Amino acid sequence: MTDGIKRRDFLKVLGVTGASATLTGCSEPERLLPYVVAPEEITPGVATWYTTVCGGCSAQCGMWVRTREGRAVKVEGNPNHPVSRGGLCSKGHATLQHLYNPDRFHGPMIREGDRLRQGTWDEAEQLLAAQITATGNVMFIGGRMGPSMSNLVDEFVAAVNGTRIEYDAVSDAPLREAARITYGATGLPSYDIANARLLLSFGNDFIETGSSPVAHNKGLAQMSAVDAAGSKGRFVYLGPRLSTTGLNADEWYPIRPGSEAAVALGMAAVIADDAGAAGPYADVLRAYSPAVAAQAAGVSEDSIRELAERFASESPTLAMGPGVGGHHRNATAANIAVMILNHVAGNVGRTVHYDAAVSAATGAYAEMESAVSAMAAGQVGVAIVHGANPAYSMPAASGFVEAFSQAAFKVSFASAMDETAALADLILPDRHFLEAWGDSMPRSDVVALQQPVMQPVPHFDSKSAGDVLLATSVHLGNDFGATTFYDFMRNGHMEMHDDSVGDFETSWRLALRTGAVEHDMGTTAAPSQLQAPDVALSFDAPALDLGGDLTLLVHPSPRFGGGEFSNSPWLQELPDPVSKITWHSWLEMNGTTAEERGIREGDIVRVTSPHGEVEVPVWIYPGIREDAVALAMGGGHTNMGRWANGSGVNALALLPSESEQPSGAMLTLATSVTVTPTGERRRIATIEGSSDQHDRPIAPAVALADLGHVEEAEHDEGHAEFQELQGVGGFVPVPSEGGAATAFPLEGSRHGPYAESHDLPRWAMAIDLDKCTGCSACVTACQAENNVPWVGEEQVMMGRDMNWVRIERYIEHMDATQAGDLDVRMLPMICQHCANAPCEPVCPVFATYHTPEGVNAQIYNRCVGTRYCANNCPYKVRVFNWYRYMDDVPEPMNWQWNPDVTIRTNGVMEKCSFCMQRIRDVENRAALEDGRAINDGEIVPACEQSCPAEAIVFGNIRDENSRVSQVVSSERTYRVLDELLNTQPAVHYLRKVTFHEIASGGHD
Amino acid sequence: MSNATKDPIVRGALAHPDVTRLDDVNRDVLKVLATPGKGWWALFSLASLGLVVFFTSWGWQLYRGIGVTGLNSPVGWGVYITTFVFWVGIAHSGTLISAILFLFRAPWRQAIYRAAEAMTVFAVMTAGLFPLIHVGRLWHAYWLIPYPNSRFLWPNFKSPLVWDVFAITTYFTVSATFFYLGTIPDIAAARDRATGLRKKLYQVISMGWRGTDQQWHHFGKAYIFLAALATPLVLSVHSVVSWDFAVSIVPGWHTTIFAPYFVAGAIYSGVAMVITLVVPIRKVFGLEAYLTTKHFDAMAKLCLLTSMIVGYAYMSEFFMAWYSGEEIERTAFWNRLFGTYWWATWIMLTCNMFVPIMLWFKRVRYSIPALFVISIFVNIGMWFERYVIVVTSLHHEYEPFAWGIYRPSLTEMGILLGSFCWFSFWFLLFTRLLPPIAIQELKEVLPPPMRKQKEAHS
Amino acid sequence: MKKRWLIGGLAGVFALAGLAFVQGGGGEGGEGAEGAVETGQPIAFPHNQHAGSEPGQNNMDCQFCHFSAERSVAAGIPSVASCWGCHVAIPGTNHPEEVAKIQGYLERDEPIPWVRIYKISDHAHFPHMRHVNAGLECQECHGEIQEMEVLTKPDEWWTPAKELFFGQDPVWGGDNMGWCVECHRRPDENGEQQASTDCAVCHY
Amino acid sequence: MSQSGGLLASYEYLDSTVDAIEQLKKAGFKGVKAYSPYPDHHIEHALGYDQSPVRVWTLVGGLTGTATGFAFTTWTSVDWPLVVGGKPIVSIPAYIIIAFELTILFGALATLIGLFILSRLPDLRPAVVYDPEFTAGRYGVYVQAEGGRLDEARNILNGQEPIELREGEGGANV
Repeated sequence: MTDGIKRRDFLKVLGVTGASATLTGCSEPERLLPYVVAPEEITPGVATWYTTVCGGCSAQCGMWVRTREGRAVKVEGNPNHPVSRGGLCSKGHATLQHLYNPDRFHGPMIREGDRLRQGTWDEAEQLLAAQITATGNVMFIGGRMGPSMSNLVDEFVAAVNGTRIEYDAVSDAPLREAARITYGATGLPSYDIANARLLLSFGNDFIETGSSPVAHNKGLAQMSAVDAAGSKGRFVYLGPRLSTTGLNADEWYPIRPGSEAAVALGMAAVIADDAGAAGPYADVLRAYSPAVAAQAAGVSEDSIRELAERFASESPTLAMGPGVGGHHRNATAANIAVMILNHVAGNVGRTVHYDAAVSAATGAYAEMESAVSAMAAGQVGVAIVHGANPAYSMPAASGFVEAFSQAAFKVSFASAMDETAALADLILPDRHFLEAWGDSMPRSDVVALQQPVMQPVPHFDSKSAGDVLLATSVHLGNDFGATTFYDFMRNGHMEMHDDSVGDFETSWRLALRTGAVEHDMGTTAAPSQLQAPDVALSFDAPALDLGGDLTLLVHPSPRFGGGEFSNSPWLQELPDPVSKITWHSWLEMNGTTAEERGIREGDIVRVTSPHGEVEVPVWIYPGIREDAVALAMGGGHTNMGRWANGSGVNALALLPSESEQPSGAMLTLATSVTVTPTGERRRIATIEGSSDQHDRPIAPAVALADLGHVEEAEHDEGHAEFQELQGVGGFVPVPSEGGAATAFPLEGSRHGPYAESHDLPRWAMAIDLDKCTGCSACVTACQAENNVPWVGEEQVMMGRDMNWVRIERYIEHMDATQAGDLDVRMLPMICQHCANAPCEPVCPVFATYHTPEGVNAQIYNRCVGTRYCANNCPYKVRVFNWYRYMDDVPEPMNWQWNPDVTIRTNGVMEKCSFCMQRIRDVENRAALEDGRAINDGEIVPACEQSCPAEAIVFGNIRDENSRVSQVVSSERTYRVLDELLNTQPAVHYLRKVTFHEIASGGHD
Repeated sequence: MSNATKDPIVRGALAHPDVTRLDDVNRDVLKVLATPGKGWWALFSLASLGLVVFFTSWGWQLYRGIGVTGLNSPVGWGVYITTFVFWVGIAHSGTLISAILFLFRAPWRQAIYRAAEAMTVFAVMTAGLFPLIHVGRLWHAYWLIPYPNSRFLWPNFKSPLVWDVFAITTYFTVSATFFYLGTIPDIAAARDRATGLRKKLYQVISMGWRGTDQQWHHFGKAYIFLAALATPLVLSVHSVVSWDFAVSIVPGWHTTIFAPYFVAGAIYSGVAMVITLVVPIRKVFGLEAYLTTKHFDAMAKLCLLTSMIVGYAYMSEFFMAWYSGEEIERTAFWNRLFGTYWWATWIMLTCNMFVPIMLWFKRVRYSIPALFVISIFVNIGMWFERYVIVVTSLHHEYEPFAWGIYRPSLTEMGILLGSFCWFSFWFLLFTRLLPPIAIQELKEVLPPPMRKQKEAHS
Repeated sequence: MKKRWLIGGLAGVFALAGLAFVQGGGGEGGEGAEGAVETGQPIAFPHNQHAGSEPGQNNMDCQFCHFSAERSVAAGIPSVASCWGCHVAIPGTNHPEEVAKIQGYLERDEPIPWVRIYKISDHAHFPHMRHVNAGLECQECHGEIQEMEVLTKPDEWWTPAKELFFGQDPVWGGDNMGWCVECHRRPDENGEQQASTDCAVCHY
Repeated sequence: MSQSGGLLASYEYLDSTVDAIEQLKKAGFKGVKAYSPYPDHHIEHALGYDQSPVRVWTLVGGLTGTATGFAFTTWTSVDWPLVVGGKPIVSIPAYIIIAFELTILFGALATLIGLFILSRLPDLRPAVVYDPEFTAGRYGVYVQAEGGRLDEARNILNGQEPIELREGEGGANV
């Protein structure tokens, strides 16, 4: 190991700061375990931060890791990363749970008969080398990996003259192929969403999957924010089903599955005065018109024509082609059609860039198909699988499992058991990316370094795949000029380094500190002309395998991606941003469709396609076309881990094993299905009570037209119910003064420690609902930061989910039958820290009260558990520990616990604390620095830190210059239920801004 | 306050031919304390069995955590609080009949007040358990009691739950005192008839009461003052309990009508429970001479009155919800009638408003079986009233997205059932150990033996 | 009847007392004050020998070993290496065999499993640096450590009762909120209470 | 005090009891004591009782309760002031309830104690001058007389045809 790591010697055992606090007192003597050799970087009780790269998905966002006593306890977005620019998604946060996943292998596993025994690394590597020399015919099936690792694998495979297969379950192959065909570009186009004034997504779920969800999420938020000129970008979603991305659209065109190409071309035809603008695709363009498109898509011709006109006029605009969820038999063509649309609208080089290629998910499914046939034919001696789980992520129809078992010797680099590793003869558990060196190239001009932030978790004797390959090569007598992967990688970068920009060591250190460096690659001139297709393309609606009357839409789950994230209880319990369902799978079906078939929500139905069938409960969703049903990937694991196994169903069981041509991507939209009730029912494990606001001022919106005179609009409509009250002589609640800071300390509280509280800050938060996309990153971030337990499917069904953040999704307007306005309100509901908190006076023991700093504090150890506070909380943000949930957390997953936050025990109420531990931490630091004042923005709660949309701002609202005061001074500011209850919350919301008029009350 | 010249009717309808001499009363009442019959043992063992269920369920809950209930968010209160309020309600008529009717000199009180008071004491004992069963951390429940501690911490006297602690403990202490005081002379009477261990026991409990003029003198006064204190207490306690809800902001709880409404309901359920209890006692111990149809008639009328008050309260709640014009309030009450828990609401309305209409008919009021059945209906109805108030209000609150459903668990049911057994356990013991009818007060209303009259006759 | 209430009441009181006692952690009575063996410490470490100011004692500063007290919430336990840093030269006069143990741990590359004496409840956060920088002497909370050969808790028969009613005495490695509050409330020179008694300052 | 002695007469009839007492009183006997199975105001009247001092106990107890209620709640609130729900540290309306409950509680307990003290309860010594029938149907009159006047007392008591007349040592436990 390099000294780079040795200096970070590892705390042998937990305990210096009484690692994770619990309320339950233990009686046998507690041991204090000092370091043997103290690492100078670590001060007990003080967090150490490291920069690295998230290895969760192909986006490879920049990451900051907070370590305490040598344990990684929290991951956060790295604002300095050129691509992700801060923020982190739920999956990224959950990678911590994969690091401490108790189901990881405890060492290299060697198959003996039908069982695996643990061996030593030397033994394992010898065995691998021996097998390679003996049987030969090496096939290396590798998932996404960094450039250095990729090079190493290439060299390794070359040295043993084997074959390498690149495979990633969810890949944007059609998009990349389209880019290659039309512009000869390598990699994916990069989008400048923020600057688009009209954004069209043809079924592209860019804030959930795709090249860079976090960056795209941020872009979407910036685009849809109202700018100084009082205008905001408009987002139109065209697709059969509303994904999380779709829910953020201003308009929804519920077009028929597979009709994207037709619509895009139809629009292009309108825009391009003469078809010639489409260059080699001119004749294609001539073939299409709004009429044709309307016919294909099932939406009105006028709406398409009108959209096309806007797309041309409101430039710069941007259109994005179908993503993984829309990989049908003509997906590449569809993407090309969209590129043509962008082209004729003149967006290329403005909002779409083909020069700074985004290196995204690589693998083409087609390669896997050939691999399968090769294995089936017995042409493969040693099959090595790295970073992929084809046994799960390929449709059962592909016959991978059978073929794989044909290989003479099967090797897996999986760090924890998965369906593929279960078949392997040799398992070489890889390091988690937080334990290992690596690099990434999220964009062709960006190199980011992934450095280990801690010693490997001692429970697991893992070794980084790179080191294993190098060690094996030594056995094989090959030399790649390095003995450790770290050296190999460093050498690579040294070669790549051009010394004109300064010496390597400095830039290396810089890269390590900031996480990434941007190289000016002297970008090749942007290809501006469309090139003639070198393959046959069909822009027609794709053919579907006839299995029934409903089209099956299979899409990656926002929580589990393609299923590689499924073994994380955080993600399992994270309510799906669309359905708000946890743990299990569900079939999305339109209400009308369900009614026709006499199906009610919660009915378990049998979904049958020509390729297989699954049984899954139905969830009624107005956001899907009546002729389609949708099923998310990621469920139905059989051999992955304690949390993934048996949870939900695997949607791929219904899909054909077929690749889209020419891109070779796996088809996700390929078949129709029949849906028949089984007669059984189940309770849906959802956190949703009602998706209707019932005319309550919870998530109001304001029409763009009303901006500038919202107050009047309020007066006309907002207080309608109060006028009604006055009419009947009812009691009129005190309307709270606008967003501004309320008087604090409150009347009567000027006493004792509260006397000086006007010198103290008043902590407050502002949440911009116009930016919030409901991606739910904050939920997981909060859970990770505050030791919030997960409770399991049963408990969620009983209504006992514990998350401190509940993202409420209110559906105001959603019509799957025709193109039109879409209005969905996302509202992150956390403790509102009311100045007049209803929960406080009812507590018999002062377990909850108001601090002089205006925080509604919950003193866990004082709580007796009467639950009156929760009853009296109008926002229902208080959650109760019904059992000793945290006692069930297995070693070493409890290593992730935040030592600064008390672990709550059985019978205690808890809720959002505004990340009190972070406030105290900053206060302590400020005090150490000769009592300096705390700077604005120095205290950042977990939710704000992780929010890709930057919708959350926290600070001292008594300081009029603080960011929060600035934001709150907006005319859009309101406080939930405040005008009804006069609770005077410290959490201020900014109304969502809609293009359409808002009906009465400003909030329905 | 005896009255030598009362005519039989005024004398609490004590006109039974067999009861002429003072010591007849001793004879009739004290025979109750004789060795129990099969029926009593059957009931007693049943109750004891129920106690096992009760404590097993509670133990299980303590072992596993409060999660064994069906409670959740948003419904943080359920069967336990419902039952708590129910028993507090039951506890009311005892002291009401005893104290208030005593002050108003209601002639029909003497025969039933002892049983009623016993019921009160045991009902409070039962009710008092429920907050303990309900809290998440029983082992910290003592923090609600203000006691000097090393943390310098005190309870929050602004919290209705602390008011409860004071109200319930006070009510228990005062009712118990009142009950005990009234029994002293009768225990003495029992003592003078008993032998052996029982005699010693009674001697101790009766504190060596002799019935001297001095004792009677202070006794009478003390009794009046206690009654005078107990009366406002009765009215206050259930008001305080009602404020547990009314002080909150939960739609369906936050109502000014709650205090009177709860007090009326309490008396209603209490009187019903007295009927339920007294009917079997009367039968089993053959006390027809003392518990005459006139008593039942009077109690039935009280039921009828309170049922009308309660019914009025229901109606006005619905009306106000509509009249307020506040959407949230309206939804809450609409949901009560036609929402998920419609059945509970309709059970409540039927049992508490419609069934008692029969009490308008004299024939019903004078038919003891009919009263018995009706009283049971009322008991059920009143339990559901509390269930409706607690659960339906909570499960649909302000935040529609957080609406939820509550399904009571088996454990909760076990504890609910057990609470009735716990109550019956004590009550059965009472019928064995203490004179269930106030001997000395019955004597007060008997015509005192007069030599002159006798001579006049002879 | 009265008797029954009496018994019931007493039972209740005892039950609560018991619970409070258990909760208060009153159960953890330390061992006797004689020698290190009773405390179960792996090495008989004499604080007085190191920090004591008597002749023949070394009068070391607490923070020489408890290095992070002034910059971290945790005071810090010296690493085995840092012990050996001195003891490699100082074999120890009184108990060389104890000193020798250090080398053993160092060579075996394992931490010394000290028994923890000073333990504040996990639900209370005590930032050492704030108190050290406020000018508090370690002794104000930890007692006259430099005079103790062995750190122990008192275990008189009445200790549990005392701890139940008056809380444990931090000087003895106890954990007493009253103790903290009393000091936080103490008025400073201009009569203001010298530290916040806001619950959320320590409990979060 | 060998001369003195006590006489205990049991009567079946109320009026004879009352007459006996009145005559004894008229004859100026001190320490006349009556037994009855229930409180009878004729007897009380004959013995010339007026208001019982129990009420003082009740009043004082009640007032103490009120004072305690307000003082205690206020003091505890100020002792460690915590703001809840934006309400004043000292919220009198809430404390009224505590004060009320304590009024009742203290009042009741004081009354009970007062009663016990005034009527010499509990008194578990074996009763010498007592007839179990007193708790059933009979009335009793006990009078203590100096030796000289014993006969006079006896005559008066006999004059009302007692069921039984017992004579005992004076100062016997009554």
